[in-house]
Amino acid sequence: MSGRQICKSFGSAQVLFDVSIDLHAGEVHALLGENGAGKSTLVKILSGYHQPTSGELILDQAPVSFVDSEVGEGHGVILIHQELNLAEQLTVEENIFLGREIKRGWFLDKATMRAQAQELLDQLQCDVDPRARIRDLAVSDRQMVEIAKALSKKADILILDEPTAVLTGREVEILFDQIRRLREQGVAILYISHKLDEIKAIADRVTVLRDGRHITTETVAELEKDDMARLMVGRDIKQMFPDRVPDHSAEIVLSVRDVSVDGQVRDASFDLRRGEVLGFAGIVGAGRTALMEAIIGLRERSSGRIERNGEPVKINSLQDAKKCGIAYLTKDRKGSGLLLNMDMRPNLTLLALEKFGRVFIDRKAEEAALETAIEAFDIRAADRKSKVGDFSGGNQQKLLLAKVMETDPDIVIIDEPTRGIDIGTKSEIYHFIGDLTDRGKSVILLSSEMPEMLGLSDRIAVMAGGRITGILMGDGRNEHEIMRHATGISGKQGASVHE
Amino acid sequence: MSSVERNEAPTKKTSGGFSIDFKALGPFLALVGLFVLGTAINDAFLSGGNLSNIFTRAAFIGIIAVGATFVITAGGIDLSVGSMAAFISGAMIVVMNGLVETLGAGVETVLLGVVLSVILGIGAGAINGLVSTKGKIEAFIVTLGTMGIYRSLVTYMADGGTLSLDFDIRGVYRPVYYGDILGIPVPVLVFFAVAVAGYVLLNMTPFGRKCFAIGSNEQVARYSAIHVDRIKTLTYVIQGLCVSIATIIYVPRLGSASSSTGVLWELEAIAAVIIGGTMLKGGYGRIWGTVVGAIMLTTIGNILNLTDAISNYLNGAVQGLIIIVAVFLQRGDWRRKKSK
Amino acid sequence: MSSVERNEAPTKKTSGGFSIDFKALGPFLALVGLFVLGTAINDAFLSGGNLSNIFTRAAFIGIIAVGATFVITAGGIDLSVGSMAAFISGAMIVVMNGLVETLGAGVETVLLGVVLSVILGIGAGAINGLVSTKGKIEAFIVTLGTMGIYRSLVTYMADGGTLSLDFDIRGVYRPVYYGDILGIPVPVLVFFAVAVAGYVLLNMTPFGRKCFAIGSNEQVARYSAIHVDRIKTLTYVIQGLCVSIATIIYVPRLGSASSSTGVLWELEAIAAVIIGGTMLKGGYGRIWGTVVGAIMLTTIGNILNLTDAISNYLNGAVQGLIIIVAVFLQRGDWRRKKSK
Amino acid sequence: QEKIKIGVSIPAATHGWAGGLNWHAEQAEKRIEATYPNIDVIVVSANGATEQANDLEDLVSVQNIDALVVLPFESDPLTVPVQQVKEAGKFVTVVDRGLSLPGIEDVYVAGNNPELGRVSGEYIRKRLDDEGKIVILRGIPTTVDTERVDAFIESIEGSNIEVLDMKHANWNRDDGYEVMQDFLSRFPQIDAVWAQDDDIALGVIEAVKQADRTDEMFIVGGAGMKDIIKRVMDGDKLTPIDVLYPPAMIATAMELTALKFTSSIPVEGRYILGATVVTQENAKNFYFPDSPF
Ligand SMILES: Nc1ncnc2c1ncn2[C@@H]1O[C@H](COP(=O)(O)OP(=O)(O)OP(=O)(O)O)[C@@H](O)[C@H]1O
Ligand SMILES: Nc1ncnc2c1ncn2[C@@H]1O[C@H](COP(=O)(O)OP(=O)(O)OP(=O)(O)O)[C@@H](O)[C@H]1O
Ligand SMILES: [Mg+2]
Ligand SMILES: [Mg+2]
Repeated sequence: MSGRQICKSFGSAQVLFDVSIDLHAGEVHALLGENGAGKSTLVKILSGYHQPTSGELILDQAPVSFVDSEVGEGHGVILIHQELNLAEQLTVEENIFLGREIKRGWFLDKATMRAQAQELLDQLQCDVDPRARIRDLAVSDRQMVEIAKALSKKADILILDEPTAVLTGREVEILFDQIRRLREQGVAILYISHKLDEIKAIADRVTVLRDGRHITTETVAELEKDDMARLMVGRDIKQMFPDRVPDHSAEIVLSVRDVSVDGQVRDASFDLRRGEVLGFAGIVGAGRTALMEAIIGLRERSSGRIERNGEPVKINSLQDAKKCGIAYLTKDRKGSGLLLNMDMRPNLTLLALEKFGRVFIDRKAEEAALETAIEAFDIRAADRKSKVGDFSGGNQQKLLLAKVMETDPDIVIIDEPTRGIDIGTKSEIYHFIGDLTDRGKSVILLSSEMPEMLGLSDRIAVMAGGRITGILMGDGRNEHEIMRHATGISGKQGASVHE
Repeated sequence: MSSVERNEAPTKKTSGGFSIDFKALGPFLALVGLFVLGTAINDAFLSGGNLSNIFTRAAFIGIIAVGATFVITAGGIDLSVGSMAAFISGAMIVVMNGLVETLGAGVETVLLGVVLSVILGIGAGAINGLVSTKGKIEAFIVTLGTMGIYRSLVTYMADGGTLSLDFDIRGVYRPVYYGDILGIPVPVLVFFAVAVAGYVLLNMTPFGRKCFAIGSNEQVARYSAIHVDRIKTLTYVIQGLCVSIATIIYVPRLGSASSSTGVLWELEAIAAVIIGGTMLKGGYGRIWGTVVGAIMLTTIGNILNLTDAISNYLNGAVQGLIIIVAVFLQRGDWRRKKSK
Repeated sequence: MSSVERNEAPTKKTSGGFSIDFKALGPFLALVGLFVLGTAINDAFLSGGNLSNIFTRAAFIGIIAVGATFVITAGGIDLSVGSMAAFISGAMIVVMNGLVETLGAGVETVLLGVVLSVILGIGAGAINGLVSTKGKIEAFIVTLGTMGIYRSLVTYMADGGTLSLDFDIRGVYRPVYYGDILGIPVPVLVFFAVAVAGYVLLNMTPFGRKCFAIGSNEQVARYSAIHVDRIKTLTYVIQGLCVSIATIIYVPRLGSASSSTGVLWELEAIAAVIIGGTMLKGGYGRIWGTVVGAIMLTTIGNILNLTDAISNYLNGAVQGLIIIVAVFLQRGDWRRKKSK
Repeated sequence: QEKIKIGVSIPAATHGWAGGLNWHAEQAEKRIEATYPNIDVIVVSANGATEQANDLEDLVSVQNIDALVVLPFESDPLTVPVQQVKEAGKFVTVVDRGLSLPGIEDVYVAGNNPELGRVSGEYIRKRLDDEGKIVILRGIPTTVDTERVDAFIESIEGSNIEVLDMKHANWNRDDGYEVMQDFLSRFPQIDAVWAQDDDIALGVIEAVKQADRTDEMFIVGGAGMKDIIKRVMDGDKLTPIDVLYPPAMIATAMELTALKFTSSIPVEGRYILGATVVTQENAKNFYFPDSPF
């Protein structure tokens, strides 16, 4: 399949300029580009979700036109969306077969569907119950369901838009196995990711987009990661991580004692020091998010105490947490982070609304804040008035970060900060976190990305099965130790460890 | 409204086979509560005659509410059902009266009336569905409009008065309401059949699955190659069909139609649906809940007739209170709180 | 309903300063269309007296609808407003009549009546809000229940009949409805003031912003440190306050309240809100649209009274048709289609 | 010995006249139960024909009544349900709106809707000297309304009285007020208003006052609401007369029915209440300040 001279405009904003791309059977083709470069838009056009403003699609040497995604799928072009595309009220199996239910006579063949769903999930080594509702699942599980759904369709061309943004290492490996299997079967695969390692590992060729323009298409073997980054960003990336000199004697600004959440977290205790980045590692479902949400009052604690600067504090709601100078950045930017049907301004100021006037909202101040945030976080939107839901994934993430920082917190809990962020911006965010701690703020970092965890954290707490199994510092902070603790091989079971 | 959404959330704790799904049982428990109340107030409540009355009455609203479950599950709303019922009744009566002269007051006449009713119901539903989907107008506005239109039409047909079914036809048609099979009144059987059909359609066919998907997230449904407009329109058609069925058993009961027929039935039907646990925002529907909801509403009315302890003027207040309390109890949140 | 969601989507074409926001202008254009129709039908339509009648009448529903805009924007619904209005009117009349004996028929009596009205409005709103948020019961059910309760209470107070305001007080109170300032009737001024206050509150304060946030995604609102339950309850309180204000200008009009006061006002108020472009699902509200929606509804009724071209029985049909067409035209989708 | 149960089924108090009906029913209940200890009266009210049919079923099956007094919401739909009560062996008294089939009821206490229309029409015709312009405000589009209006039109036939227009005001004050406002903006000359109902009439009065056209016209209502009777009694020019359609007829019917079980007087047949014209002279006979209606 090829796309030829594809242009796309939304309203007056043109986001793709004469982009051409060729996909070959049995090849993994990577698509690379900064946030907002137009990757998602391009693949949506290739699969029929959007219509190109000009340009044509060619499939097996013949021009085709996909009036909608149904036609695209009919031609074997399957897209896994960057933004999860599942009906939340429906169950896993219902979503997998949505729109193509297996029937026996007039009725749904539920047994077969369940069996097949189970089979697909097993294939992905994903242990969610096919009967579970999507809204009860963790984001990574949702992504696996999305992948299962795509695999259940017969694809000649499979397009994956940042499938690994929400996955952990093990799941990525499973996904890669599946991709390799499909490649061997002669499926053409178009793969989008901001993780250059992955592209090195899986892709045969790579196309780079920048500002909606095709920059180059090359064989992956001939490119180093740095080259890719440079092609993407158009300049050299400075040092990825900030230099950090951990001070393990700074005063304790937050201490958490014996916090439990029914069924999710047990007796978690840790301390956070001024100017520190405390990482939280663990496999999916280890309870990191649950613990953090319990600390800031979003989840009910069944027990536990919290002290701020040595004083016990009552935090029973997010409002309390905010008063204590604690802010939280959710990893579910669509479900709990942003109002997708609104534009940037109300989203940016929602958490810190009182800053913009108690009686009336000062729009000028809001605009100014937006200006600053766009600058500081390099948010790129074609149109400032467009709805946040239309933003590219990375730009949504940046906006969410900006939103949380509007409260000017002393302690920031960041859950997966760079999910879906391009490498250039990622480094900016890392330096931003570095600046924060230099200014005496403290950061709790929850991340599934090992380099990020190791590159940023002064200490790393590892959780497994709802407990903190160890807190690693100094040379102890390495991938091996983390994995040992995360899988429960190492570290004290039951007792929480703190220095 | 949204509070429910959260209540749906907790996944059933898979603690063996002993856990009871209170959520699904809720409406039944509330209904049992009402029955206990009824019996306490008056022994006659549990008499076969009274129970049969309750279920027979619940049939009207119940059948309409089964249709409403589809509409609401798919994220729509239909305010026109009451007027639609009046209009269809009126049209049936006019046509059957007209046919008496040529066909005589026989079964054929009644059958033709029934066929007409079905055609009108499907047509009226299709109009609601098509205008709202193709015209891209909110269902609330469209059905508010057609509510006025259908009601006016029946008033016009009746010339401001009452349309009255020929008394000879009434004799033939009568068993459809007053008859019974093996002691079970025909309307109850029809209600049961409609509920079963509705259950099967909503829970066991691709169509029902698509209704859930559309109500849950229209965009996702569209991306899943679901013809959103077509399915939505079909839910209104089903609603129309249900109204038509309800009308078919309604006409022989009172044998007339006027501008006051079916007033506020839409509210009752929607209430039955919501009481039954379907979400007003769409995405989750439960036919059995709806059935129980309809029976609950009818039972409350019946209980109020069992006693004259309460001033007639306060009927509405007692009814309102019971509805709120019953829904509160069946939602089962109090149980969770207590157990802490 | 959801079709609107998509209609909101297109961002204003930023093709220079000349682009007109048809979306926001829509209701106004539809209203202008109605006025042209009215003038064509009867010259008397544009007479000062008639226009003043229209706006004065629109004031009741309009003021209530301003409150409903808040409730609906925050994702709720209030079906109880009509009964609430009847109940508050009744209570005001009873209390003012009672006060005549001690205080005489003076301004104080009226003022106390007004104070009572405000207290009752806020209280009734708070009940709706608290029961639905704390009890985690759908607003639809709660307000359906309180609708019955308030209506029963007024029927009970009036002993099934009509409560009539003391004639001496009427004299004192009369100007609140019949008076005018610089030729503009007092109710119109009050309506205008309420609309401006509502606009400011909804669009320019943190509270309004929070209503939008809750209506568009309750979860996001919760994660943005918003007291969701408190804000939602407050929207019902505002609704109650608006009902109370509407009641305060309603009572001096006919000086009476009965069980038939305010029947179906809830439907009219919600219709005004939706016609005005607010989304029934929540997340987007527009006070000016609501104001125009209320005026449109009143104007349709007025136009129908100005002509005898249409059979009275078909009034409802014409009304329904006009509403659908007006909303269709103002949504402006036809314009987009044409331009393709 | 078991008490004798009389069930009374009436429309709910959704407009003024029905409110009066409910009040009188309740008063009669108290009176009868106080006078005859062995009689139990049960009053139920319904919001529509279907609901009333339900009520009738409940009165028979749960309350096990001996006699029924019913004021049908509408004649036609309730014919069969009342017939069933009769077939269950109960004594049946029908009030106001006659059933569509003859011979079901034992007693019929009839208000007379056509008579109300006719009397009103004749008065207006006489008062205007067969010449003038009038407007009509109708009730809720039902048989009651249609009968009244048809009889009214018939009674002014042959005169030069022009009916400018008629609109439905749904037996509601607010609607009466608004419809009249619009009539006033439309028609520069109106000599008389037939409101056919006192609730509507009250709305009309306010609208006419507001337009400052009180000297131009007069208003004829109907039913006998105390506010209007008071005005008639006080000689208000705007409301020179009222035509009675007393909701108290329910009490009459209930008492007649009670009599059936407490005396040996034969109680059956038709009792037709006339549509009495209330004038300033006789108004005090019909003025009950304590009634809510
Ligand atoms: N429906 C839409 N309406 C308006 N603008 C849109 C729409 N969809 C995308 N855009 C704009 O098009 C541009 C490209 O977006 P796209 O989602 O293709 O970026 P991307 O390369 O996938 O970025 P990311 O890596 O962040 O996912 C962005 O500026 C975005 O705001
Ligand atoms: N809303 C919810 N209802 C029920 N169970 C939940 C809910 N949210 C999370 N869980 C469960 O609680 C456990 C802890 O989840 P949590 O999201 O805290 O894990 P985590 O370690 O933060 O995972 P991740 O690596 O994805 O961030 C998991 O088993 C998860 O499935
Ligand atoms: Mg993207
Ligand atoms: Mg988590």
